[in-house]
Amino acid sequence: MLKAQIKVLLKQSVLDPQGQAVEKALGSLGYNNVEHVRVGKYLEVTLAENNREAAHKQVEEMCERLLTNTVIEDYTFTLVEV
Amino acid sequence: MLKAQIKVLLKQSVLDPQGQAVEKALGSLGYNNVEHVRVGKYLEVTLAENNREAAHKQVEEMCERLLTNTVIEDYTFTLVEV
Amino acid sequence: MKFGVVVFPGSNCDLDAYHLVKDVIKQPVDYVWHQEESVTGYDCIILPGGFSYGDYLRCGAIARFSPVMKAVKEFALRGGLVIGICNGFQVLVEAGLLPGALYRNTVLQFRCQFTHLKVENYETPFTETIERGRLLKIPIAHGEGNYYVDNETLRQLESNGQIIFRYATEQGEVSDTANPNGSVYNIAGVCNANKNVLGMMPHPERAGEAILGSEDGLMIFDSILKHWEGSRL
Amino acid sequence: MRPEDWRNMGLKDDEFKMIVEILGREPNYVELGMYSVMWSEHCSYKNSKDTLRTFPTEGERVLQGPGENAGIVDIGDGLAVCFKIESHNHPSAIEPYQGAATGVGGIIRDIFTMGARPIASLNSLRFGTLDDAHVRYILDGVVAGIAGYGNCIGIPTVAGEVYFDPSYQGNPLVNAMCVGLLETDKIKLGKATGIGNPVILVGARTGRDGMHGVTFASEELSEASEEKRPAVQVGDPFMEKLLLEACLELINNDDVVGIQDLGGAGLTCATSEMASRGNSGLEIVLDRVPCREEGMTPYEIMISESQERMLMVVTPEKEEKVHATFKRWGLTSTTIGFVTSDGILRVHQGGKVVAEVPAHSLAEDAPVYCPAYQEPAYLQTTAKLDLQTLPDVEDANQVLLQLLAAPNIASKEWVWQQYDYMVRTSTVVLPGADAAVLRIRGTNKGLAMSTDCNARYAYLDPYVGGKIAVAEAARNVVCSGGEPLAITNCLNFGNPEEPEIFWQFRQAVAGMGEACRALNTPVTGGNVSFYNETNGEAIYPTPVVGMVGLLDDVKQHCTPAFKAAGDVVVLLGDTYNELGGSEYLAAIHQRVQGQPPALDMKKEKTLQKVVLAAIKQGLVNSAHDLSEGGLAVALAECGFANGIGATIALTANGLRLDSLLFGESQSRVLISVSPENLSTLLELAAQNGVSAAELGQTGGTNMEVAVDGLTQLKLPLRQLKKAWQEAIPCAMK
Ligand SMILES: Nc1ncnc2c1ncn2[C@@H]1O[C@H](COP(=O)(O)OP(=O)(O)O)[C@@H](O)[C@H]1O
Ligand SMILES: [Mg+2]
Repeated sequence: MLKAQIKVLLKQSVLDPQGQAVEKALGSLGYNNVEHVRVGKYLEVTLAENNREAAHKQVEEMCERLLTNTVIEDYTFTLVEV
Repeated sequence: MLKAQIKVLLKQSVLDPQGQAVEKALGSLGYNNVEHVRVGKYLEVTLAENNREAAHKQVEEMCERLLTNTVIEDYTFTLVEV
Repeated sequence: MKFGVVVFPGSNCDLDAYHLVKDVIKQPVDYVWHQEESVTGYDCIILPGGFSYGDYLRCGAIARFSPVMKAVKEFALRGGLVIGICNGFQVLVEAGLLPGALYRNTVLQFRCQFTHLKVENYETPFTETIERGRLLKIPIAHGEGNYYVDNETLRQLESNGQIIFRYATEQGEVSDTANPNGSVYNIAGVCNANKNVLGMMPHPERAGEAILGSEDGLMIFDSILKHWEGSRL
Repeated sequence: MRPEDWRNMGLKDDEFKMIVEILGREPNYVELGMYSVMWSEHCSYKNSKDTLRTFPTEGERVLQGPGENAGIVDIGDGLAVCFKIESHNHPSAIEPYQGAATGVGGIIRDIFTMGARPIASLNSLRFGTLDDAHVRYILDGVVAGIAGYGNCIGIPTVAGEVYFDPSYQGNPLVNAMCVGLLETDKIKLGKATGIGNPVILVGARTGRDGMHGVTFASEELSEASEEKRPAVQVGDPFMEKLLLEACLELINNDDVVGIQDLGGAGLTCATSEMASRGNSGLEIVLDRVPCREEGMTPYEIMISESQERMLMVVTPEKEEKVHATFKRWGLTSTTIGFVTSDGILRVHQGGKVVAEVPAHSLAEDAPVYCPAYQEPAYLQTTAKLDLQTLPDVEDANQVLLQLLAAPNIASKEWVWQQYDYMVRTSTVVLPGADAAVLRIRGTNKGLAMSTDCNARYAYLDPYVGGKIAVAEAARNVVCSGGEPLAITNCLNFGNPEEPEIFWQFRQAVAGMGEACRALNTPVTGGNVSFYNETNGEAIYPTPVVGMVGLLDDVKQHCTPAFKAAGDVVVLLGDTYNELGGSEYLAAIHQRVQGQPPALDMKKEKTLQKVVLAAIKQGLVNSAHDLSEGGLAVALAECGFANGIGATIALTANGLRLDSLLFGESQSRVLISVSPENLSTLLELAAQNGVSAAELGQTGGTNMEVAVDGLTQLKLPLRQLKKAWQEAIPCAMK
């Protein structure tokens, strides 16, 4: 089986209010070296599939169709064996 | 500078309704090989800090204090240079 | 009895709590700005509902670090009465003043509706005058009111009488169908071991006038008043 | 400049020529961009302006009519109500959550810009049919987005409507309305006056999102729309809550000269409109605009539609105080320029003038078009409905169950239970009634509000459809005990450059105008959304009406729910053999045909007068307007809330059974009264020439209807309610 670890973030040009809020909060907690924060989604999808290539294609498709909205979000993923 | 890539998931013992919903949705889209889905948060925190050890300690602290709620969430992170 | 209603950036039920105290139960009340460092002079602190700091990251997670929360914590430790409603409950949980955690409703949607609450402990400052067996009709409005504690903590809460309200049907049955958000054990409100800090997801301040559909929320405030009067004797 | 340059920005060749004439030279790229957004249909109303002029916009209560950010109506005692509706259709089609959320954010800004405290939100939604997974995805996202924004900012979402029809499959409609309250002496306008006064920009940083959103809204959706993706933005309701509180604080302290939100066309629109209204000019320095991304060009900064930003003009003495107030609210504000006397909007960056154009020409001088119009060919076909060929109802029980489960009639609780409709503890009549009612704190008064439009009627006859939309909204307000005051409207249509579409538009506006005149409810503002088409197919013409009414005593509000057993059920108004355009015809016979029900405004007016008088005199225990699904559906709905059934006896008087039970004849209201009040009510009706038929009695747990002595309908209320309540949740599972 393969597990896709999918990271989803808002596109660079899109406002990330959550990231901003966390950035500000970390600053006011005294972490003055925090340059930038972004907040997104993390998904783990486990597939009964051993072929990495097939899995890769499928995860890509699932991301495009359901897991993300590519209008505002970008995603990356890695596959790990489980 | 170092960027912490932080993955946050609900603890195994805590029900993950979002993961369940996505699992079901993928199933009904015809992805029958999806075994399990979990949905969590992904954060990127960029630090003006080059010492990996110091950064590691700081990120851990930030996670415990603010970024996660350890009553229900687990987290892992990696540091990458930027 | 003097009330303080804390205002975080993003609080939006501050007005409602203020209105209830001032115009319905007719007690002195002030807004307390989140940057205040002291809450001395108040007899009861209300942490109102809303979306403090947008509820970004997690509900209540950022608000707990505001200066006023340090003061509220000290106030609570000295035995002061604190009631956190909805977002206020979330802040109290994040601040460690109450056990457990609140997260996404299992229905994955925001829910605004009337609920019926069964009172589990009448021996608290918040419930002592409530007629035994009386269900309270009080509305909820939240997306993250799913209360979680692990089994061990749940047992402790139970044996300490810290579980105050549970969601029930109109007939008083505590069941899955009555559970609007997936909370463990249908929990709608809990208090600390000392019983002076209450957190609840339902909004008693929205159930204080007949024209709004229920006056049952007043029972909680009546208890608070009576308790305070009693404690002064 | 090459023709592609202006054409790519949506400007026509003639329009480019006009710009050259105005400037006496060719515009540079920044200036061209500014004209293109300001002269888009969305900002300039160039196709609709002429038609909209026919709306009645004046009345003794109107304090602010169309032209400002929102309309304002006097409600006495020094108070006024401010309201407006706006569309966010195209963004919602592409990113339903954020599209709908930012739509809500935008209309809320329009309200507090006027100095009003927003007290309620409403929404009017149209989707394709629920058997389509993509439609369900859009519905789910839109509702969550409206909830996400409104709940967070703490403004109750109290009413609205949702319809489903294949014509909206690729082009959903998301119209958001906001209602605010203010003191009449605190009205603020979007005017830049006072030479030398500083101009302050506050709120979110400016980013590259939402570039050319207004041109996007002024085009048909197509595959290529996907490419224009950054036109969708992410909203930040938390930021808006802070802006709202800070701005209202400043306005209440009289610290503001003029104020305007940044919406469509961003900084360009706000600066040029404020200067134009103030007969002044503005000088602004883009280097001072806080940006989210590095290296943003003047073009990008001037047309960015980043949300949650406001522009205000203050006096120099107040400048520091204003910045301090924003700081206390955790907001960033910057003085970006000042007011001038020369009427020119002059934009600087890096020490250079990057744009220099007459403000008025951007805001007001867009060309006005009078598109060609022509009666649509489809009306020839749809008009032909021969009732002779339509089999009458055989099993009324079955039909009623089916109708109650039809998504257009079924309970919309799935939608509104996601909205916080109680925050601010002033909602007296909750969603699920004919109109929502809110109390006005500190007074005995209340406000009733509703949005309405039956687009199927408008499709079959835009004139009558427009008229009915106004009449129904007013009827809903009246049934709740409110006296209709005024309307706002959102006119959703296809491509106005198509003569048949423009004909629909003109007819609908004319019909609405007639109804508004008759009911004395002027139009105080609104919004036009054209180009609602996918791949050449237009939506039904959908002229949505948002109406606000006043209750002198909020305790006198009324709801549709039967209150007690033993009350007498009375139907006010007349029923005809009218099935054209009905939900019955569509849901049971799969036909969208015929003429919509006729509407006689004189009859409508007297009916409303009688209902309102009866409610005010405390004669009635419930009132419900008859709409989709007719009498049978209305009876069931009246029973649901308190689980009280009714036993009804009707006489057919030569009417078909389907018309009698499910027809949608206009100007009808179902009432329940205590037996002791019956005669007074009947007298009141008779005096005014309104027909009143005693239909039967409330009570029991069944809904039972006999026609000419024969039982036609008999079902447990519980069973009916289940069908009605579960239809949408089941479809959405
Ligand atoms: N999108 C919505 N948001 C809030 N409330 C809604 C929405 N859609 C419908 N409702 C509420 O559901 C009830 C029934 O709506 P509708 O069938 O359109 O009523 P009517 O036919 O009387 O106009 C109304 O109270 C309305 O406000
Ligand atoms: Mg309607």
